[in-house]
Amino acid sequence: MLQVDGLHSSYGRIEALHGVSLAVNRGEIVALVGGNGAGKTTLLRSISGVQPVNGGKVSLKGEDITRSSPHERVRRGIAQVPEGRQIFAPLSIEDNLRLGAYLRKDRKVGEDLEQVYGLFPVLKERRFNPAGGLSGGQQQMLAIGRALMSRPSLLLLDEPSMGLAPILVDQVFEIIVRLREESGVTVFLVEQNAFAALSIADRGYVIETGDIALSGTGKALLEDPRVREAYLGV
Amino acid sequence: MSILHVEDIGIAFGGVKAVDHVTFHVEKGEVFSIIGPNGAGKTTLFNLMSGVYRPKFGKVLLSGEDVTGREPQELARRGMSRTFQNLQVFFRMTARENVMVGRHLLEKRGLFAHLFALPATARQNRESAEAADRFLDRVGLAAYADMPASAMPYGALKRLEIARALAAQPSVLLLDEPAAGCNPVETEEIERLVRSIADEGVTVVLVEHDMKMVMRISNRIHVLEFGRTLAQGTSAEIRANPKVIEAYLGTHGSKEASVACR
Amino acid sequence: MRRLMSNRLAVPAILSLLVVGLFFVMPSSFYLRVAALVWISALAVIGLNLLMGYAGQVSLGHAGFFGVGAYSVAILPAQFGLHPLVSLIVGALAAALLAFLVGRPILKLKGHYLAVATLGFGILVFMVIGNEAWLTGGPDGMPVPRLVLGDWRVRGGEAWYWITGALMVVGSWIAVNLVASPTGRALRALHDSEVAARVVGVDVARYKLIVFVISAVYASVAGSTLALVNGFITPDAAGFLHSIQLVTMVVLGGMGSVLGSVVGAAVLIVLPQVLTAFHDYEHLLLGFLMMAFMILLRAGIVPSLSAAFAGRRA
Amino acid sequence: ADTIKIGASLSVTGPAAFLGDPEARTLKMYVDDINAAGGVNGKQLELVVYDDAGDANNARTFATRLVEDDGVIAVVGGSTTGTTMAMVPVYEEAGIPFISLAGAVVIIDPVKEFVFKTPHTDKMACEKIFEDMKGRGISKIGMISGSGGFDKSMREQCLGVAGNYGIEVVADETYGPKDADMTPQLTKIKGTDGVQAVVNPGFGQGPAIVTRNYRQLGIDVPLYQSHGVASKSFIDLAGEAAEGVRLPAAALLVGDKLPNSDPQKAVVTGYKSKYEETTGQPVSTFGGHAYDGLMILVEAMKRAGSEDPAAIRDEIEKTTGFIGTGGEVNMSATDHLGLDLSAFKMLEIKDGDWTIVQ
Amino acid sequence: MAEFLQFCASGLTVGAVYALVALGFTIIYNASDVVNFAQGEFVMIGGMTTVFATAAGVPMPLAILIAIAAAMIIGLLLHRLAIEPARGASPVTLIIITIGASIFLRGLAAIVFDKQFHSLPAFSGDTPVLFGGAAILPQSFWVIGGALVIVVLLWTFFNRTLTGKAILATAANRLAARLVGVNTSFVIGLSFVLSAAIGAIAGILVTPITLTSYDVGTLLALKGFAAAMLGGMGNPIGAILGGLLVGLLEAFGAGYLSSTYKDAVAFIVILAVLFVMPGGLLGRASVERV
Ligand SMILES: Nc1ncnc2c1ncn2[C@@H]1O[C@H](COP(=O)(O)OP(=O)(O)OP(=O)(O)O)[C@@H](O)[C@H]1O
Ligand SMILES: Nc1ncnc2c1ncn2[C@@H]1O[C@H](COP(=O)(O)OP(=O)(O)OP(=O)(O)O)[C@@H](O)[C@H]1O
Ligand SMILES: [Mg+2]
Ligand SMILES: [Mg+2]
Repeated sequence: MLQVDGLHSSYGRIEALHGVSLAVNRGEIVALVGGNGAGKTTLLRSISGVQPVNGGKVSLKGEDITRSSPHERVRRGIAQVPEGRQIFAPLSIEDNLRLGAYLRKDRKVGEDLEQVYGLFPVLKERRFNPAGGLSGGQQQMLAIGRALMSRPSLLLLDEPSMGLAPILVDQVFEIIVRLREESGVTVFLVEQNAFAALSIADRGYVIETGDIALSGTGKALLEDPRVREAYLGV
Repeated sequence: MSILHVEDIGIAFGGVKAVDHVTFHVEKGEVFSIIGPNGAGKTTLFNLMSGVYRPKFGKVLLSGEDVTGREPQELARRGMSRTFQNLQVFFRMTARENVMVGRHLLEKRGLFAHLFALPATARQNRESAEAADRFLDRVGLAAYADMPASAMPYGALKRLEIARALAAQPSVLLLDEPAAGCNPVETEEIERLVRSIADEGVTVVLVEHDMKMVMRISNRIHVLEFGRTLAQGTSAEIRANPKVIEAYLGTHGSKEASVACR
Repeated sequence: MRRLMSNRLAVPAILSLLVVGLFFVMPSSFYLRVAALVWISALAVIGLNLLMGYAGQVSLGHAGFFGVGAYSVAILPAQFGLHPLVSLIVGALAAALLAFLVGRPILKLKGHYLAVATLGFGILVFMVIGNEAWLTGGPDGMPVPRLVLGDWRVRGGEAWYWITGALMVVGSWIAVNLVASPTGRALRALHDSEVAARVVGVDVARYKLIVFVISAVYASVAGSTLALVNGFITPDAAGFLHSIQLVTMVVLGGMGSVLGSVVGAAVLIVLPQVLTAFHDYEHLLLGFLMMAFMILLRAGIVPSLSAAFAGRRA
Repeated sequence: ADTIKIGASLSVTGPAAFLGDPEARTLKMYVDDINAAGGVNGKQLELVVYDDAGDANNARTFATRLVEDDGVIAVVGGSTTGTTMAMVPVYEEAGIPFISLAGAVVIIDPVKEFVFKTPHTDKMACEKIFEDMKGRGISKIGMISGSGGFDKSMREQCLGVAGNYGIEVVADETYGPKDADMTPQLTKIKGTDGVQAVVNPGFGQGPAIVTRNYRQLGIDVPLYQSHGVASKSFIDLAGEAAEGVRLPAAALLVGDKLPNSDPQKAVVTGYKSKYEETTGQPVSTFGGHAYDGLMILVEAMKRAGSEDPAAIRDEIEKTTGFIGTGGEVNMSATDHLGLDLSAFKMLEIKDGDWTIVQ
Repeated sequence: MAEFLQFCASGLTVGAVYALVALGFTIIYNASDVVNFAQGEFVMIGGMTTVFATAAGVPMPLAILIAIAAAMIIGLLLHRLAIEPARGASPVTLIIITIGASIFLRGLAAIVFDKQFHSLPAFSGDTPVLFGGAAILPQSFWVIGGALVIVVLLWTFFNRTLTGKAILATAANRLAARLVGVNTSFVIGLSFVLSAAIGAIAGILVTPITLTSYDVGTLLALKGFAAAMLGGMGNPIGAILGGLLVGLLEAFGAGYLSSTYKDAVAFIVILAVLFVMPGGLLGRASVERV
């Protein structure tokens, strides 16, 4: 589904990714863990096309998309829940969600809207209010809902559980698993909640200062002593 | 006498009663946590306490003095300092400068001396920079001192805010989700940091969704739901409170919470 | 080199060298006059840059303060027999007072709303100057008495070159001092996040007012100087287009760069002189070059070039 | 030098482009002409024109540039009073003769050694208008003027001399230089008791709009415009509303209607046809002022037979019997303008064209 | 009473001119947070092109279409050649670029056209309509009507269509807009083209009243900007309201107070309104959570 080869990316003079390679297969849930500043967000942004890359290749479903524009990638099925939520603050909640389906041509947008409202009822209560008034966690729900609205085939999640109450963290991970089950969505998940993420993931990667340091099945990584010491804290 | 006293406070936005008749008090030197579902009103409560919002009703007492509706800078002068859930970093400044701004109230602020670079200003700058480096070191960001904040990763920025808040040498410190965006290991570092701050006698009011941290560190916990108080008590009491489990913790949170006390 | 550049005094030092060095390559007193105009504008722009570049508050009405300074040295000597230097100082105080009075309500506004409010303020000043002809000579302007220092009647390109150059260097020195001080940090902080600045104790309203007043004083002194140099002043000095020109100089040279202020002023003063060679195409080219500069050096000339320079060296 | 440099700083763009544009065109046109005919005193003229955009500070800089850098020996124009006054000290100090093309009387009153001007003063325009009013038995008038320099200066002059003609200004309104609608001001004037005529000092598009609004409101007392709109384009812009409007202007506009005996006839028809042919635009009196200035200068240079600015200045001052587009010019040590009221004709617009009021 | 009505008529006519310019600001602002200082030049291009096309013998309706098309092409070029290459620059930088563009376009117009004033015949004659003693030019109705039609269209566009929302989203959060698949460069380009069209229409409608020349843009842009801010930037209805209000203030200021200080009256009221409502009359106070 997604293939990343030797990806380099920098901010000005500082290189943040030094040749990252990884793959996500169709229908998989793959988790990416790493410390602050390791380059997780940079990687996801590169995959979505909103971060310039200086080398390497990104391909989706076998096609090279390294040079494609972000909207082209969305059309091909990529959706991202970005770090820091990035909602459209002055727009209403419903408009935020509808914009998630911006490139969709089908008529089922209404149905999906109801589905998202079903997952996060608080969004429905406030649907016509500006999204900027929502609490941090509520905005996170909105960001997740907005990404779902595009019916992606590849969902990129950058710390989706950040700022969510524990009960909702459970729920979000359930949603991820269910999405894969029901609609075969491929998921690439960046999480600080490494334990939960690796638990639901088929496979995982560990990124350290711009390089992939480890990879393996979710289970294997969970048991790996280095991972346990550095990321799980047990 | 409690150092921070919130009495029957409330505010609404449009139809939403974000905080609704909440009362609590925080004792000097304790770690007091506020938890609750998303949208329960925790951040709003912080905004009310720190003067960012003016309450519709109710009172805030700081060291016994009524400070309701005072401007944030006046509260800062009285020893209150805080961090933000939605990052409020000075992105065009370096990490060190960010923290130096935290020293604002401790700095000599004679405009004349500043305009004409009297020696006192240079001395002051040096002093502030040294202090800033100390605080950066304390939160583990010494390596970032000269980096513009705009280039720092998310997790580091959260800690930068803590350093800035600490630099003001507050007596009451409000932390809004300091561990958001941190992995368990990093969270533990933050936890140790908060612990040490509290040990120095600074009163900490904490909002956090990481139950392991909250349960371990808090002297007392106040639970909000829909802007109202749902429960209040020690970690053990809260953890066992079925209403809290249902509304907030869920299975995962309960597990985390109980892991924490082992 | 890097250490040198990071020194606070590097900028005033470079500017002093520039003023002294340029003098010796100036072919005629016309060039001296253009340079003097650059120094004068630069002074106003440095002040405006403190407000815009550092504290992040726009002003589309700064020519109003410029006009206050300019007309002070025209009116006060004529009406009250004050010495031009005293008039300059009174003018600066008047500008400061005016800034203090209007600043309080105006600076509560943000972004484009602040822009339109300052614009309105500038236009009010302009209208008063243009309409109260009994005092100001109206749209046709009024003469300004010569500056006499002791026995010395200040005249001629050379004298003004040195005076304006010195003023500009002093202005830059004060500006870099301010920026590197706790006050400067408070200003830069409130630019990025007012709420964060407030919770660490910065009295945001007060600091905005301080920098507004300071920048008004810069503009006023620059205005007085221009009036003295020209010996004649018209309301254009206080006009909307002049305000826009000052803002453009700030952005072109580089927001938050004292050196940039001088460069921005230099470009916008010298360019039209160069472009006269193209007659009818003058404005076309001026507009084109402004766009080209901003596209190629989008952070402003000085910051963009120094970033590029640093990049090549690394 | 093998050429003689003369300079000009004109408001070719900006709010006074109305003035500066035809002035610049005229100067270029005639300098080429003179050069083609062999130049002056055997040398070619070199014209240096700068566009000060109506800004006094720019004008001052260009004045310095003309003197210091270009080394001109004489200057024609200054389009506006503001730019002229800003330049005066430079030329006075450098001893360079300067013939301004701006209106206000302050330029030559008091007389300054090196400063001359060619356009009639606004005071003369007022006098001409009031003379005409007096003839029609008008004693109470309304005034509406723009807030620009030209307008304001003329308004002052008119207020100053009105009394001499037994005329009382009972309504006095102003409008901004780019206003789109003057009906509120005119409504007020209309509502003022006893107004027998209205004067509108101003140039640019304002007077055209005033004229249209005047008809729109159905005001039926006579409307006087100033010499500031003395160009065919005023009639085009104001359209039918311009019918019956009177204004004082130089003979230039009605050259073809002058009796053949009039000494000005040849000059003005010659200038008019040349200007209109070369530029494709209707002639205006402003370009005419530039023509007069240039010609006065050239004749003075010829008479002086040298390139010494001081000598040229002296000769300019001695100009007598010069027939220009503005009238007959007779300068003296106390009069650096040299025009009298007879230079103005009172015109009225009839059937979309100028006619001379006898 | 007739006086009052006359002032109203004048205020509404002039106000509608400002409103049309303010509407042009709205779209580009909504897409990019940029105040396009070249907006006045679109108005100029609309008027001048129509004048010169009709003078060249092109029938009026066709000349109008040509003028609108010309403005749209220039809007597109402005975006493609000046705004798009500066992608990622701060709004201030972009604003200075638009100032440069306005100087450039004015310089161009002075060469391509001329520096004279020009007029267009009124669409339905010059005979004033008498209304309660006030004389109103028929063209005024065209201007006011044009403003109303455009505001309805714009309001519908921003509130009822997804493309309209995409424009708003682009200004609210460029990154997020790209992440949901909005082609932000296209959207901003579109906003420039639409703004240019509205500006040109404004120029064509108002030229019979206000006359036009190569440099009418500056003052119109200034007043239009003030009007847009008074109404609340970004809101088309606010733009109309702000425009009409500024026009009425000027008319009543000139009629009842002092014609010398009528612009001052307008600005003093704008300042007063902003002090009470810092987001303009209809501007939503921005919610930014901390
Ligand atoms: N805008 C920027 N300019 C310069 N450097 C940046 C910028 N953003 C990130 N970086 C650098 O890139 C590296 C990777 O950052 P990135 O945000 O991808 O990390 P991350 O793994 O997502 O961290 P976190 O867990 O804190 O979100 C860091 O070293 C950071 O300093
Ligand atoms: N400025 C505002 N405008 C509109 N609604 C607001 C505003 N501030 C807070 N609210 C509402 O008040 C409620 C409480 O919000 P608050 O941010 O305090 O929640 P929280 O407890 O901090 O949640 P989270 O855990 O998600 O951060 C929410 O429903 C929010 O939408
Ligand atoms: Mg990240
Ligand atoms: Mg919160």
